[in-house]
Amino acid sequence: MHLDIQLSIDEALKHVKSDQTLMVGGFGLVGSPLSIIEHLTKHDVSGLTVISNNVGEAGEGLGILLRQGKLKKAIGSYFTSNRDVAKYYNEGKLELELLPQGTLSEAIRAGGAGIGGFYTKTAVGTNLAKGKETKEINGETYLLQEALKADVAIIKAWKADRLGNLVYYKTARNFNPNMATAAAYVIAEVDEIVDVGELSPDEIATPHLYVDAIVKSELTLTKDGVKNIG
Amino acid sequence: MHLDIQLSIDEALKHVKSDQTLMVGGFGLVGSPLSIIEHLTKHDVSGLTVISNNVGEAGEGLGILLRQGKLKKAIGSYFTSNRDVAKYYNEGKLELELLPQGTLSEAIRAGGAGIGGFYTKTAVGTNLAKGKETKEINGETYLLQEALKADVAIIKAWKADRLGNLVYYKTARNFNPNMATAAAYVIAEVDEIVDVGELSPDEIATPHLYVDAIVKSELTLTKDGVKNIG
Amino acid sequence: MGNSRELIAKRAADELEPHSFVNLGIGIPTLVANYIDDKLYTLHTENGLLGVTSVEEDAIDPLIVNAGKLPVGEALGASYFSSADSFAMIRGGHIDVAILGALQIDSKGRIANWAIPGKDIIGVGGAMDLLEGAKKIIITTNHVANDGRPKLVDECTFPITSERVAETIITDLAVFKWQGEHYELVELMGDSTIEDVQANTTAFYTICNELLQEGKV
Amino acid sequence: MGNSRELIAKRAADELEPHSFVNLGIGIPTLVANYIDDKLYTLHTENGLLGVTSVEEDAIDPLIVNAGKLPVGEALGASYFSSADSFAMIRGGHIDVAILGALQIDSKGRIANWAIPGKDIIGVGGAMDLLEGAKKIIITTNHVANDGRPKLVDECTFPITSERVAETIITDLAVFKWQGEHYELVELMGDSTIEDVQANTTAFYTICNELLQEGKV
Repeated sequence: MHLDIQLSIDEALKHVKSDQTLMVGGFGLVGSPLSIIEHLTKHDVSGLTVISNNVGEAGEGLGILLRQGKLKKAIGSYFTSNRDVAKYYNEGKLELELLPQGTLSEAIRAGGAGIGGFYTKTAVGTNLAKGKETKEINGETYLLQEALKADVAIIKAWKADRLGNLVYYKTARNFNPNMATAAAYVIAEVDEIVDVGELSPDEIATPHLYVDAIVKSELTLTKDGVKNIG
Repeated sequence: MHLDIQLSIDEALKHVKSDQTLMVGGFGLVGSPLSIIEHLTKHDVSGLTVISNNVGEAGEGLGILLRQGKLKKAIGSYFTSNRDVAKYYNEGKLELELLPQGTLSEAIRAGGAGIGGFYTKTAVGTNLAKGKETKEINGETYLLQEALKADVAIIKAWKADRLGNLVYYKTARNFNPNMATAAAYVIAEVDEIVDVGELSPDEIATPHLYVDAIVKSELTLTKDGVKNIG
Repeated sequence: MGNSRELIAKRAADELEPHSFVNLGIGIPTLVANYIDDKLYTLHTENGLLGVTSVEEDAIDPLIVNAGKLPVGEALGASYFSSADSFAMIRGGHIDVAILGALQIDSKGRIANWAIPGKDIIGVGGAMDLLEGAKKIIITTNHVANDGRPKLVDECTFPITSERVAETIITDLAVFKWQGEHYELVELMGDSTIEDVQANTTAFYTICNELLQEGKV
Repeated sequence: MGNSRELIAKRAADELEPHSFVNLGIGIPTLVANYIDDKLYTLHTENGLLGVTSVEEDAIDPLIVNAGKLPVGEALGASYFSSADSFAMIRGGHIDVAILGALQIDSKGRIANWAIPGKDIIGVGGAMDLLEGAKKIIITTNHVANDGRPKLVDECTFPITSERVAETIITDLAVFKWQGEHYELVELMGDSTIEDVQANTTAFYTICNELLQEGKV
């Protein structure tokens, strides 16, 4: 029989170890693996590098890991919404690598697709081009961006079948499908687990070869904030 | 009201002019825009460069355009199945650019995504690496592949809504969604045109901003070969 | 102030050609949505939705948001996609117009809208991608900063967002169009005068013949 | 001949670890599908399907084909995707095993399987991507070419497909495993002898202790 890859969140999180690089899906809290992050705050790991668009909010989501001193570095596009980030950065407690959002998402895709690096015009001539190689292609200047990869990706999807095929929900998709391809171990938090065959083969957004573990959501984002559904 | 972009095939083909570069979807005849190609054989154009995995079969699909002397150059990954290609190539009547299939599909995606070029390990150290730049990234050798773009793409999808949102059918998808992004004018041949709202927003594979014209299929691939359904 | 923001947004809406694909930035650009017929325009948001529309309070879905993380609705014919696919649209030149805010605009047509010197540079989002990739850029902004200093300056003192020129600038005082080498003042907003513009602009610009002939100087 | 092809395919199936993701090339590799339980393995075809299975004649859908353009079926849990996405899987190292044919294999572990000198080089398909990207390569081939010449040679005279080493070679005479610097003959197929292998191989290889002790020389 095919493997059933459903695990408890804590079992799946045994793959997260100190000093690793972690990709974390979500645009703000939308499409963020809230339950996995919540469990991760209780795990004894440190020195993590996180690749995520944001570092959660102050004291929320990844913001808790920051306050716990578990993060060494953050690679993302928009840290402004969590005021703690600037504070930790200025105190030398957090390294930052800021990338344009399109460059970030493309670098993650490249990591999953075996592309070593790519040339983009985004950020040419700006402060974010500093230290980066440029190249003329057909008379235009491009910037080299290397691929991003991770040891573990924690992502959020809507439904999974028991093999790990995934579909996403509306703008909760964002970085999740790309991160699913770019890490050695991929944990997908989902709202619903269905039988194999229930997801249409033409609709599956993340084929199961990318997914190592599926876990059930315990927290969900509502109009009134994050609610427990465990 | 939203634009209804359905056109007759001949109206849409007015955008194809001599000496242009044309992307043509399909893997062999599967997912190939058979009806548009059939109409194109009757258009007075020449000097075309085609970007397509194959050049149809001998005297079929793009193979007719080749015999008509309309093709100047073919960029693809597998021309072997059309014996005419070698003949025309040896007689100096057709230029060829051979790319590994993954490099071809990624170069098309790059063309649509504003990526100037990318680094791949595929073909490093082989005859297909000749004349291409290499670069060391993290201790490994990569080859630079520049993006591919076209003036017009002719592609095949399964269903379109009247705006031009597209979904594909099984392995008839292949190069079509990537080509839809990489040409200045995109003509999609489809089996069925549905009302706006009938395709689920999470399932649409090609959002309508990529598509300039939709045309109805007149030919279809069956178990017994190509049949007229016009 | 609220009124001038609405005025700017309304004027920006007039710039849009029917059936175009438009990305709206945060702030004044978001207000433009109130002045367009969503059957004639398709709005894109870079977090992964083509076909943004407004949403009534009681129909809010917390998982449908725009790039400003505000709740939005799903237009008929909308589609969702990943961040990488969304920025492929932007970078690949498939968005007709991006309407963005600015901290500064300079005589070279360059925009600064992502960082303030002396403050920590810790957020850029999609600003650089949009400025690079959209076919046309419309900047909507108040003519002067909150401290009264001109935003249209000779050379940006804030870090630029792109070397790419913004084609159209719409402020509460005036409309400027890029003329290949410099901006031209092409229209006065509300009851502002050329003197108002001159007093609040340090960037180089020319004044179009029509305004000169109307004797607005 | 038919029988030796089946024998090679069956032996290749034994190499596969349960629950692995496998891409099968054209020719003998395609036959491997007949010897595996498709509940235990997931087959990938580079034209855009994960979850390939066989199909009965009367259930053929002309729009579901494998990379050899032959009709195939859709396994439970299958998914379809674009060519770019499919090769992202391959290049990105997400395919556990690729089973491929070869024209030549040399002492350095390099494969030639896409072009013949003197003939026009007009087709490569996915061969280079698979050899570069799959985690493990199994080559299935007749031990000698149709003209009787060895396929395992000291150095490929045909253009190589990749600099990457193929870990396992399965022929109608023997099984070889790459040992870091060279191939080792680890198993004899059917009733072949070490002499048969030696007479038909010009590549350097060692012979594993077990075979030497069994006195098969």
